[in-house]
Parts: sequence; structure tokens; C-alpha cells
Amino acid sequence: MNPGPLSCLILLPLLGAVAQFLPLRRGASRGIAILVSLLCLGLASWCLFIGMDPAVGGMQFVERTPWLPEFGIAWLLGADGLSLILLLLSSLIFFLAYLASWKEKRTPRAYFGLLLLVQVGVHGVFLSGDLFLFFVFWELVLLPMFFLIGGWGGEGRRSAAWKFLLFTLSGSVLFLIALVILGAKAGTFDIAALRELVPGWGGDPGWLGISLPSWIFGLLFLSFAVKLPVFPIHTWLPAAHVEAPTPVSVVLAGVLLKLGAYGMLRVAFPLSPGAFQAAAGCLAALGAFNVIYGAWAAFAQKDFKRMVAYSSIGHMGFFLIGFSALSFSGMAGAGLQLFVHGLSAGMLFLVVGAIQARAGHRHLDRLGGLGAAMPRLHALGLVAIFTSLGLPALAGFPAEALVLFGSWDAFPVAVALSLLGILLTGWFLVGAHRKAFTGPLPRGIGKVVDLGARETLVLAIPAGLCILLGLWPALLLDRMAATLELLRGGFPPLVP
Amino acid sequence: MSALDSLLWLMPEAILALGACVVLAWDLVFKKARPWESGAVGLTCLAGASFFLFQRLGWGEADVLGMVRVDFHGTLFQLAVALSAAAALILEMADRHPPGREGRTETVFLLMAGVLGAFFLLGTWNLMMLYLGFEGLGLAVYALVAVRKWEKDSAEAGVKALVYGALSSGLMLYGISLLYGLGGSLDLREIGLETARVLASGHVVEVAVPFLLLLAGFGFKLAFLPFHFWAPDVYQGSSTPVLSFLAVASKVAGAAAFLRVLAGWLAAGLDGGLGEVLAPTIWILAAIAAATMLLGSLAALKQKNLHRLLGWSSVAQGGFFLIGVALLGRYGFEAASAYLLVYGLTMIGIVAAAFFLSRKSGGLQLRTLRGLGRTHPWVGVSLVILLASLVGLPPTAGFFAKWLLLVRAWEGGLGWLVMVAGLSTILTLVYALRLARPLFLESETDRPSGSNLWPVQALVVGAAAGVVALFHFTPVLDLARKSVESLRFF
Amino acid sequence: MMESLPMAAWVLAIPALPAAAWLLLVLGGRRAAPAAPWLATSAAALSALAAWVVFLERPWEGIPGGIWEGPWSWGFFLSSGGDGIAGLRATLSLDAISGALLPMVGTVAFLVHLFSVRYMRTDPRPGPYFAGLALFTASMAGMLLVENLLFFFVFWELMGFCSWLLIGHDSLNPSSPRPEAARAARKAFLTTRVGDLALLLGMVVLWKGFGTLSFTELAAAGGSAGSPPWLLAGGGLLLLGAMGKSAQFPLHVWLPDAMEGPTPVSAMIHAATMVAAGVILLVRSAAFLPDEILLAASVVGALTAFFAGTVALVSADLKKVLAWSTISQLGFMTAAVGVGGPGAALFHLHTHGFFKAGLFLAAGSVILACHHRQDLGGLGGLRRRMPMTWVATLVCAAALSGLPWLSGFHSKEAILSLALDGAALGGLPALTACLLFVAAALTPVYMFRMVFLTFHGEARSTEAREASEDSWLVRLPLAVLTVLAVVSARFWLFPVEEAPASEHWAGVLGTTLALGGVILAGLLFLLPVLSPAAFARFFGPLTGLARERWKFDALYAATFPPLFRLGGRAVDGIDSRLVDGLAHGIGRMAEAGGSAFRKLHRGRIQTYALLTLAGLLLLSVTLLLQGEAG
Amino acid sequence: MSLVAYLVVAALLMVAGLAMVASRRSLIHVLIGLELVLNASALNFVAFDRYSGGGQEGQLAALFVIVVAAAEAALGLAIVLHAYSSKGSIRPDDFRSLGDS
Repeated sequence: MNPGPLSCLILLPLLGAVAQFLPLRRGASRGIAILVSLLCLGLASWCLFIGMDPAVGGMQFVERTPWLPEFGIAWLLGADGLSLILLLLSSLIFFLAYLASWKEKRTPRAYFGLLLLVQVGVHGVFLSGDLFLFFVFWELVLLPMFFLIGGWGGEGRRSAAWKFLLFTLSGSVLFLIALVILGAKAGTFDIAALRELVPGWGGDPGWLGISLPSWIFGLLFLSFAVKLPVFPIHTWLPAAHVEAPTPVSVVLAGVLLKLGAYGMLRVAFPLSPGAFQAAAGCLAALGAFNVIYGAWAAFAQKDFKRMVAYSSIGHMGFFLIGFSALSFSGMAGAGLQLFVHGLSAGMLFLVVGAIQARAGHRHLDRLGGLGAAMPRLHALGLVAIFTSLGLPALAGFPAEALVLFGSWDAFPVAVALSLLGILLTGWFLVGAHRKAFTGPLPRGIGKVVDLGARETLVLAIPAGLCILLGLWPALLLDRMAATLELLRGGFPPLVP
Repeated sequence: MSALDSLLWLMPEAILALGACVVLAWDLVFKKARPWESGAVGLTCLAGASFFLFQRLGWGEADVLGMVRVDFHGTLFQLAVALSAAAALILEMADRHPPGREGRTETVFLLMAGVLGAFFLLGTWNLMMLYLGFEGLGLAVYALVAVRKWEKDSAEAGVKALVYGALSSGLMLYGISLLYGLGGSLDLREIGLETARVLASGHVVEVAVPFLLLLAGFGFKLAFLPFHFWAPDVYQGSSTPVLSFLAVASKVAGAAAFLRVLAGWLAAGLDGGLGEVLAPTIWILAAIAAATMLLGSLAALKQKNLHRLLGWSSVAQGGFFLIGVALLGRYGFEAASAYLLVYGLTMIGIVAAAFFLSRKSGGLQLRTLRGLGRTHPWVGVSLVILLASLVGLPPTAGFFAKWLLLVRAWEGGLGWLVMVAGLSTILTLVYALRLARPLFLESETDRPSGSNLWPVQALVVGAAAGVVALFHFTPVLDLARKSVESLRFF
Repeated sequence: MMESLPMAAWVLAIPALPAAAWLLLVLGGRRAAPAAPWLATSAAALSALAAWVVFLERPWEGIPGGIWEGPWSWGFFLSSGGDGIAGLRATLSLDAISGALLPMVGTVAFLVHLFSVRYMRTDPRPGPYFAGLALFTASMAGMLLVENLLFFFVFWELMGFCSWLLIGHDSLNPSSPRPEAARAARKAFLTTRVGDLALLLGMVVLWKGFGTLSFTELAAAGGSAGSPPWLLAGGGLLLLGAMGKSAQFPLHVWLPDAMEGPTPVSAMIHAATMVAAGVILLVRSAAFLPDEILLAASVVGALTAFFAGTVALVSADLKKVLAWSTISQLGFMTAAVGVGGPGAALFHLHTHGFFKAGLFLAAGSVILACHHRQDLGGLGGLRRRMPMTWVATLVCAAALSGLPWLSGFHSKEAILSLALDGAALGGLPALTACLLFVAAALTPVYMFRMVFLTFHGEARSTEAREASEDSWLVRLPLAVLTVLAVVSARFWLFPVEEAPASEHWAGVLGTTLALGGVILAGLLFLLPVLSPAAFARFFGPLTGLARERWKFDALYAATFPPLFRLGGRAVDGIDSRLVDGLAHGIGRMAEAGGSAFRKLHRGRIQTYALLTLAGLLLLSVTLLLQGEAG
Repeated sequence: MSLVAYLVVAALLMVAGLAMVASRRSLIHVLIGLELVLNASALNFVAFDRYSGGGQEGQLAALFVIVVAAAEAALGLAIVLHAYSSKGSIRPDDFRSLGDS
């Protein structure tokens, strides 16, 4: 087999992870991780901006090696606009996470090895053209993440790790059941082939009175909804995000949530568009509910990190609204939202991490005055906060605007309600800014040092991207457009 | 077939029988024999037997001396039993005995006798032969459990294994006698034909009662509900090497034999279009499978003793195997066989890792394992991989095996069983991680430094590498397919 | 296209230079701080220069449609193709409205920059301050230079961000941070954001209805649309957006609090940028807004003009008086659009920009001189010590009051005459006119009250006694703005609507009211003829109501934050108790099941045997029953 | 006598054996119960061989059963002896240190 760029994107972090078994000197672990992620970042950028043909919607750079032909399982990799954009995001986020873990002292080999394994899984999910392979990579994320949260987390890491594991695994089991059904019925796992095949099973009596495509959609959707996450199966998120160490929170929010969204876009919807359309109204309502619920829950938080964690739930609600409208604009907005939320949530976690590292805690009522003491953190934090609350000229706005415009036809009420969520998001984020950055420094906090060069770099890269994308969202949307059109597959936008 | 030919066909059995005698005699002959010597003899015999078994895999099929059947299925699982017994033997040799009791002769002999029993259990269509093999294996196991007189729980474990085992084998024997009455022969194939006739005439009870009695026997070996009661207690009370033999060799032998019996007995009926009549059988097996998976995993959740946890886990895994059995068809058996092979490999590794860890920590409580994964990363990481395989997480062979079973179950219309299996997978991961988590996420400083135990480490790492390598599932699937095909009745 | 390139460069320079200054300051960080004042100021100066060049060239004239478009067009969401909202393209475009307003914006912004150089000399964070000002300037210019509602909204929001940043500037002062500034900034941001989100939704509705967001196309399509419900909804939302930005009742609460920002920032917000955006939006959409919405605008505007005037009458703070006067004047503009005079509204915006900037900078000068003393009770007698400031305040206040020959007279007269014209219809338009005239009468009273209390009489504090004029950086902007307050009506080029019926009446009536107001203020506060206290008693509880801003702030403070906090606590409680509890409950159920099952395994071998036999019996019964059933 | 009679006797033997296993308070009695179970099967074999079988398979089987029963009894007694020496009791209920609490 001649590994193409996509295989390299998976093998590189895998090699990095295996290399952690070597007797390394202190510091070599992070060196390997950073090197690997830089290579991945370069490769992903090359694929996205130079290698791929943006006019083609389908899979490119395809690699196919048979694996278990009897069940139609193959090592099938491919990438299109959507997956490459998410790949760019994830390789960037991992790079930032490794940089942010520069000072990790507790068994760095294990730490970086596990993170690299997570990266393998994430890249694999984004690049799999075979559903079986998709699941394999999907599951690969589970255990390393459990150990990362449980091993390097904060006070409540134990229960947070369990919660993460149980929720995610329950989702995986549903996915597994869908795979079982497909294995029994389809004879192939090529997602493109399944897309032709599965909708044709509508006539099948199915099981318990529900048709097979609906079963598959329901199982897959639920399994992805856990990761997204969607109310009421979101409670793992605040726990995990809060307890995880900062770089891991960044990865969780920046990349892992995107796996669920990507699964919905790439698998759940194409395999059973009929069931999706039937459920679209509920999904949009769920999305709007998530937006408000997440924002409102965040509103009540005193712990800065917890607040950021809940805000993720709200942001992912926008994805759901835009996606279920099935209009080009809505889906483009949903896709962009994924990228943007990766940046903004990642940045917010980094900001909270920087605050915690200096103040020793992150309780908003006991913070203050950091803006004057740390102008760099303040400036970069502003970008994060205002991207997150959807200020135009930053990347959050084009995404949310596309969602709102694209979904109005189908779900006017959901769109109108979600505005309340935007208002609340603005409220609590500006309020958090006020509490943390303005006013006098509380007495408990001694001398604070502004961000060093490395920390600045970690925040400045996503901040720059937020501004760039806010002014020029076409940079990514151009790459995604053909893929989204193909995904929609000629489905007319939903109109009630 | 001449006697010489027969001997050639039965070379592995012969080697084992002879080897067992040699082991018994060794200490008598060589007065100053070292403790490890008998083990070495045993290992050599097992290696020789395995070699011939491996050869025999390619030899095709034969009925030897009218009683012994050589075919791919039997040979394959005999090989599996031999190898897993070898693993148990390695653990036994690595184990530390109290002064004055260094000799391993009894254990080695009993292991070999058990393997010999398993060979006959696996290689016959004759019910009496089957029963003899069953009892041979069983008696060896009872003795093995009780043989460490210096360990305080050995007597209780022995009593429980004996009473419970003898009870269920007695029930099975009663079932065999009824089958003899039904078919007028002890040859399963003939009984099968007669059974098909009986079933076709609508008499269900004549088949149902012996079926249930046979179920009791195999239920004991496989420890599925409601015949599982002995397993946690006996696992808890036995030494880790014996646990390895119980959980792998004995269990794999029983399971494979169960497949053979069901295939031989019921296939004729199934081929004759009696699926309708057998539907309740399928239903009952599926119900047992579901209950076993679910309750076994539930009971494993809060265990604190490593052996007992493994016992319950082994119970639950038996339930998964039963999914394939319950389908009563070629594809189901195929999946069950594949699962069995993967389970065997996984469990060898897990028990070896447990042995290693308990030796290092000097205890069998989960909490004594704290931090061992950090000091022994190879074993720790391997154990996590093996546990992932046990749970059925990719990228391990366990995932494929489980997935295949569930696919077959869905095809067989047992959708609800798929759901139950999914649920119990979640529980499985929970108890698996309760085992793995303290290895890495907690730390303990004071520990006696033990010997390096490298063969055990190699066993663990090798098994882990195996389950990862077999994620390329084709070889396992091929073996399983060939073995089920060799049962001829589908 | 080629020959318009130099013009395009001039046009582009207006927003691009301040934007570039912002970028340099942001990237430069602390190293750029010493250069920040002059960098931003020179960028603002060049931007203003470009604005004047463009103003004099008038490139939009002679082009069909009256819109000059830059040679670049820029696909925002998709660089090419795309249908629906994703296909939107941005262009640099200039029409009479933007052309008319740009010089005012540029000039005022430049003067504010200049003033800030002195005003913020001791501020420890000049970098962020001037970066904010530059971005503010750039956003305002950018907002005027796009003709698509969506991009308009982008700059609109950026201004909201800048005002938040600058109002809260003092809260980040490392040595003496003022938490009130942060609170005021948050209040400003959130209150305007309510309007902004309404505008966003309105945009979505209009997009659905018209299929376009270009102002020109909207105007063209709007004429024949009538007033279907969606247009009413969209228009109403749009009006709400404008009300938030332009601080119209009931979304006005943020503007007085915004006085927490440094005084030049107030000048910026009140004169040239932020609050102007709402009026500009209304003017630009007047062509397609249905009559009902316009009527609503006129009523809201008139009500605001009156109500803010009453509050200004009793404000005890120099800057607060100015803030309330701004709200009142913005009410005039909003009402002007409502009564069919978008041109008049713009005209007033234009003149108001100059004299309100002058007033604020003069107030800044006073505050600077009096070491941040700004309560009217502590000032007084500054006329002699600060003659320059006094003249500027006097002229600008006169202009604001609408005294003849000054710029404010012309623009206010245009609005009043239009209102009077409409009043003939009776009903709400008549009410509008009444309120506007009352508000016009209140204007001179509160303005000259402020002038007299600040500059005349005795100095009432040490700071006031020791005050003196500051450097040229303060005096130059004041001088320029004073001149402009007089003459700015002369260089207004956008057509102002004629109200033939009542043109003269309105002028006469307005002048009379203004003069009367000045005299009343003089009698009350300059000459001890009438007692202000007696006056206050005469109006009884109304005075108290006005002092408490008609209780709206209290009402909002008592409703929205507690309501939202309650909601937050409720959701949080549901999340941690119910939703999470459900998950935990499932876990506990599993554990309970496990332990119940484990209870069967207590170690008695004979119990095991019995249980096994019972199980076997159960199995046989089931199997036989199943068999029978089958 | 008919086959049924033998079968009934065997079944009774079987039930008696099971009852002993489940209820007797001594491990020796439990072992005897186990022997009864085996003997029930042996009786079945012989009876079936006599009434319906052709060759001597059933009788051979019965012989094998006797052998197995002997082996089982021997091993059983050995284990019981070991149990007695370690616990000092052969009451089945005294063996419950292994088990879930």
C-alpha cells in the first residue's frame, strides 16, 4: 500500500503515540507531539487549500484497501471540503493543545501519547469513507479521553471521567447497533454506497413497526447527539469540560463535539434523508431549545469554565437548527459554526486556563482587575468572547447569520427563539468579562504576569483566524460549498 | 484403518497421556528433581501435542476406532485448549509456592489430564465418549481447585466445584441416557436423525427433557444462568493459574463441545425444516443468553476481589457466546466459534496480567493494584487493550467478534437480544475500567519488589498484540468457518 | 472604471486609514502605546480630509440611481456564485446620504481624537483607548459606505462593540479602576443588543419578503408592497433596532449611563457615531417602511424628545444634561423620519453632530479644568476663568436650542414644520406635533440652565474657583466646532423636505419658544427672579418623577435582571437535579439490580443446588409451554 | 416388567439423589446423593439397552458410569477429607467464606 496524504494524517499521530513508548528524555514527548501536529497541520492545509479541487463535491484523495470483503469493509479514506475543513480545525486545535501543555509535568509521555491517540481517532473519523472504519476511529477516542480526564483532571475528575465514558459509550453502543443492522442488511460499509442503498429499505417492515431507515437514523442520531451534545443527554459535557485540564478541555470543545456534528452531516442524514426530513422539525425545535437552555444554564454559572462549557451546548444548538433546515445557507452556516465554535470555545478555555493558572481559581465572583494587569490576555480574550457572542466582523457572526437566514423559511419560530439565546450569551459573556477583567484586583490575587510568548501564540493564532474568518468567511465556505450541495443531494429546502 | 494409522491420528492424545504418566513418574524416578522440571516436561508434551494438532488441522477428517472423531472443529479447539493450558502451566511455574511445597507435579499432571479429557470431549460424536471426556476434564478441575492445600479457600472451592460439577454432570448423564433411549444408539448423528423423526411427529417432550438436561451439563462448564452459581465462588477460591485453566481451557472445551453436540443432534432436524418446532429452543437459549450477559455484568459491577470479578466477567462472556448458539444455525455457530477463539486469547492475556499484578501487589483486591500500570507500563497498557477486547472496543479482535455475533443475531430476528447485548457491553466496560483505572490513575508507593516474571509479561504483551493484530479479522473468520463446516451437518 | 480609481482610493481611505491605525495599535501592543495618540489622530485627520475631498467631488452625482460604486465587489460568504443569502456581495458605495454625512463624521471624529490627545494624557492605557477610537471612526465610515443592510449591520454592531469598549475604558484602569464604568458599558451593550437582535430578525424577515437586502432594491420594491403582516413585523423590528441604537424610549436607558466613559468618547458616541446609526437606518429604510411603522416612529420619537427633555431639566450632572438632550434631539430626528422628513432628520443629525460635539468637548474642557468635577452644584462662575469654553458652550447651546441664524435653527425648523404639516390630520400626528413643540420649548430651558449654572454665578467649589483654560489641543477643537455650529447648515447638500403649509409658522413658533425658553432659564438660574425650588414644587411629584428618569431604569433593574437570573437558576437547577439526576438514577438502578442479584450468591452450596434445580424446572416449564403454544 | 417401570425407578432414584444433594447436612450424604444420580442413569442405560437397543452399547455405558462414579467418589472423598482437615467440619453450610456479601 502506498500511503497517500490521508493515511499519513492518521499514521503520523499514531507513530507519535507509539514513539512515546521509547525511552525518551524529558521534553522529547512534547517535541514529538508538536512536530507531529505541525506536520499534520501543514498536510491538512495543503490538502484543503492546494490539493483539493473545490469544484468537486465528492471524496478526493481516495485510498481504498480491502479489509473484510465479505462484509464490504474496507480501509477506505477520502476527504471532501467538509472533512478537510474539520481536519484543519482539529490539527490546529491539537497543535494548540500540545503547545498549551508545554509545562505538563505529570508523566508527559502518557499524557502526550494519549492525546496523540485521540488525534488519531479524530483524524480517522474525519477521513473515513467507510462507516465501519468510521466507528473504529470513533471508539478510539473513548478510552484515551477517559484516562486523560481521569488522570490529569481537577478535583472531581473521577466522576467526570466516568460520566464522559458512560454517556459516550452509550452513544457508541447505539452506533454499534446501527452497524449491526447494516452488517446484516447491506453487505457494504462504503458510506457513498450506503447512501444509495439504505433509503431504498423504506419498504422493509423493519422492527417494532418502525422502518429500517428510521431505525438507523434514530440510532445514529442519538449516538451523535451524545457527542454534540443535545439536551437531555448533555450532562457529561459540563462535568468533563470543567474537570479536564485546559488543553484537554480545548480538545473536547474544539474537536470532540465536532465529531458528533460531523457524524450527523456525513452519516445520519445521508443514510436516511427521509427519516431526517420527517424529524427535522423536532430537531430544529431541539436546537432552539438547546440554544436557550445552554445559554441560560451558562447564565447561572459562577465558575467561569463551567459557564464556557454550557455555552458550547448553546452554540451547538445553532448547528442543529441550521442543519435541519436543509437549505444551502443553513447548512453552510452550520458547517462554519463547527469551525468557529472550535476556535472560540478553545480560546475561551485557554483564557480560563490562563486565569486559573494565575489566580489559582476561576470563580467569577472572586476575580477582577485582570484586564489591566494582563493586557494581552485581555485583548485576546475579547476576541474569544465576542466571537462567541456573535459579533459581526468576527467569525461567529457569519455562521450564525447564515443559520438564521437559511432556517427562517423552514423554522421561523426556532430562529426567533434562538435570538433569545444570542442575547443571553452576550449577557453572560459580557458579565463574565466585567467580573474577571475589570475593577480592582481582589486581595487574594498577588502579582499577575501577563501571557508569555508561547501562551500568546497559542491564543493569537485562533484569534487571528477568528478575525480573518469574520471578514472573509468565503475562505472556508468556498471550499465547503460543493460538498454541501452534494450532501443535500438535491433535497429542496424544507418549507413547512 | 490400521492400528498404526490410528495411532498417528491420535498422536496428540497419545503424547499427552504418555506425558502425564511421565510427569507422575518423574519425581519418583529422579529423587532430586527440581520443582520446575515436571512443568517443563508438561510444557514439552503440550508443545508436542500442539505441533501434531497443528499438523492434523490439514489432514482432513476421520473416524478413529469408532469412538474418536477427528475433524477441523475438534482439532482447532483442541489446539486452543492445549495452548491455553500451556499458558496456565506457565503461570503455575511462575507462581511462588510456600517452602516445602515447591513441587508442581500434581498440578502439572492434573492439567495434562484435564487437557486429555478436553481432547476427548472435543473429538467425538459418541455420547459416552463425550461424557467420559467431560468427566475427565471435570474431575481434573475439581482436583486442581483443591490441590493447593495450604491456601485456606482451596477446600471450600474444591467442595463447591465437586458438588456442583458432579450434580450437573449427573443431570447431563441422565439426559444422555434418555437420548440413548430415544435414538437407540450413542452416536449423536444417529440420535439426531431419530430426533428429527420424533420432532416431525410432533412429540416435543421427548426432545425437550434431554435437551434441558444436556443444557445443565454444558451450563455448568460454560457457567451460564441458571447453572453459573459455582463459578464466582470457585474462581474466587482458586489460584490464578487454575483460574486461567478454568476460564479458558475448560470453558473453551465445554463451549466448543456444546456447539458440536447441538450441531450433531439438532442439525438434521433443522435441515429437515423443523425450525418451527425448534423456535422455543431458540427462544429459551436467547433468553438465557440475555439473562447471563446482563445479570453477569451487573453482578460484576461492584466486585472488589480480582478473581471474583473475573469469575462474573467470565459468566457474562458466556452469555455472549450463547447468542451465537441460540441462533442454531451455521452462521450463528460460526460467529460463536470466532467469538470463542477471540475470547480465549483475550482471557489468557487478562488472567496472565491479573497474575502478574497480583504477584506484584501481593493481593487480589482491586485496590491493591493502584499505580501498578505506571510502574509496569507494558503490562498495564496491554491489560487495557485486552480489556478493550473483552468489552468489544475497536481496534481489537473482541470488537469484531462481538459485532459479528450481533449481526448474526439481527439476521436471525433477535433484535431485542442485540439491544440487551449493547446494554451489557456498557456494563462490561464499567467493570473492566474499574479494574484498569486504579492501575494508572491512582498511586501507591510501598510495594514488595518481586521477580521479573518475564514469561508472564511476554504472555500478556503477546496476547495484547494478538488481539490487536487479529483486528484484521479474516484469519479468525476463516478458522471459524472451516470448523463449523467440518461439523458437516449444516 | 479606471478613471474612478483615484476617487475609489479617496473613498476607501475614509474607513481604511483609521482601520489601519487600529490594526497597527493592536499588533503593536504596549510598544505602540506612546505613538498611539498621534498615530490615531493623524489617521483620523487624513480620513477627514478624504471625506471632505469626496464631499467636494460628489462622485455620485450624475450617475443614474445616484449611487457611486467602487471598482471592487467582494463575495462575503462565497467568493463567487451562490444563491440566497450566501451569494451576497459587498461593494463600496457612496450616495448622497453618505456623502452628506461623511464630512461631519470625519471632522468630529478628528476633533475628538485631537481633544483626546490632551484629555487622555495621563491615562495609563492610551493604546487601547486610541485603538478603540480609531475602530469607532472606521466603523462609522464603513457603515455609511455600504448599501446592503447586512454589511450595514456588521458596522452597526462593531460600533456597539467600540462604544462598549470605550465606555468601559476606565474600568480597566490599573491604578484606579472604576467598576461603574464596566456596569455602564454592559448596560449600553445589552440594551442596544436587544435592538440589534431585533434588527437582525427584521433583516431575516425582510430578506424572506423582498429577497434582497440592498437598500436601493428594498426601496424600489417597498413602494408597491403595501403593508402585509410580514412587512409590518419586519419594519417594526427594524424600528426597534433603530430605537435601541438611537436610544429611543423605551430602550433609552443606556445612554445617560454611558456618561461613565471618558468625555471625548461621549462626544464621539453622541455626535458623530453610535447613536447616529439608528437615525441613518431609519432614513435609509424610510422608503419601504409601511405607514404604520412610520407613524409609530414619529410617536416614539416625539415621546422620547419630550420625555428626555423633562429629565434633562432636572439633571444635576453636567454630562447627564447633555446626554438627555441628545436623547431628546434623537427623538426629533426619529420623529422627523416618521412624519415624512428623512432629509430633515439627516439635516438635524448633521448640525446636531457639530454642536453636540462642541458641547461635549466644552464639558470635557470644564471637567479637565475642574479635575473631574462635573456636578452642576459644584461648578459655576467659570465664565471668566474659561472664556473660550464659555463662548463655545454658549454658541453650541444656542444652536441646540434652535435660536435663529444658527445651524440648529434651520434643521429643527424643518422638522417642526413637517410635524405641524402632519398635525392637520389630527389624532396621533397632532399629538406628535404637540410633543415636539413642547420638547422644543424645553430645549433652551435645560440647555441654558446648564450654561448658567456652569459658567455664571459664583463658583461653588474650590476646583471651579481654580479652573483655567487648557492647551491648544482643547481650544482648537472647541473653536472649530463653534464656528461649525454656526455655519454647518450652509454646507448641507441633501434635499430637505418642504412643508409649504406651515414653514413660516413653525419658524416663528419655534423661535418664540426658543427665546421664551432662554428667558425663562435666565430668570430662573441667572437672575434671582424666580426660584427653581418653587418651580419644582409647582410641578410637584412630576419633578421627582423626572429626577428618577420616570422610573424606567428602576423598573428595568427590578424586572429583567432578576427575571433572567431566576430563569438561569431554574435551568441550572433542572440541569443539575432533574436531567443529571435522571442519569444518576439510571446508574443507581443498575447498581441496585446488581446488588439484588448478588444477594442470591451468598456462598451456600445447597442453596445453589436448589436454585439451579428451580431454574431448571422453570426452564422446562417455559420450554414446554412454548412448545405447546408453538 | 415393562420399560416404564425401570424408567420410573430410575427417575425416583434420580429425584432421591437430587433431594439428598440439596438437603442433607453432611458432605458425605451429599456425595451419596451424587452417586444415586449416576446410578439412575446407569439403570436407564441398562433398561434401554434391554428393551430397545440392539447391541451392548447401553450395558457398556453402564459399566463406564460405574467407573466414573467410583472415580468421582474417590476424588470426592479426598476433597471432603481435605475440607474436614482445613475447616474441621463437613457441614455444607459451613463452607461459605466464598460468596457475595
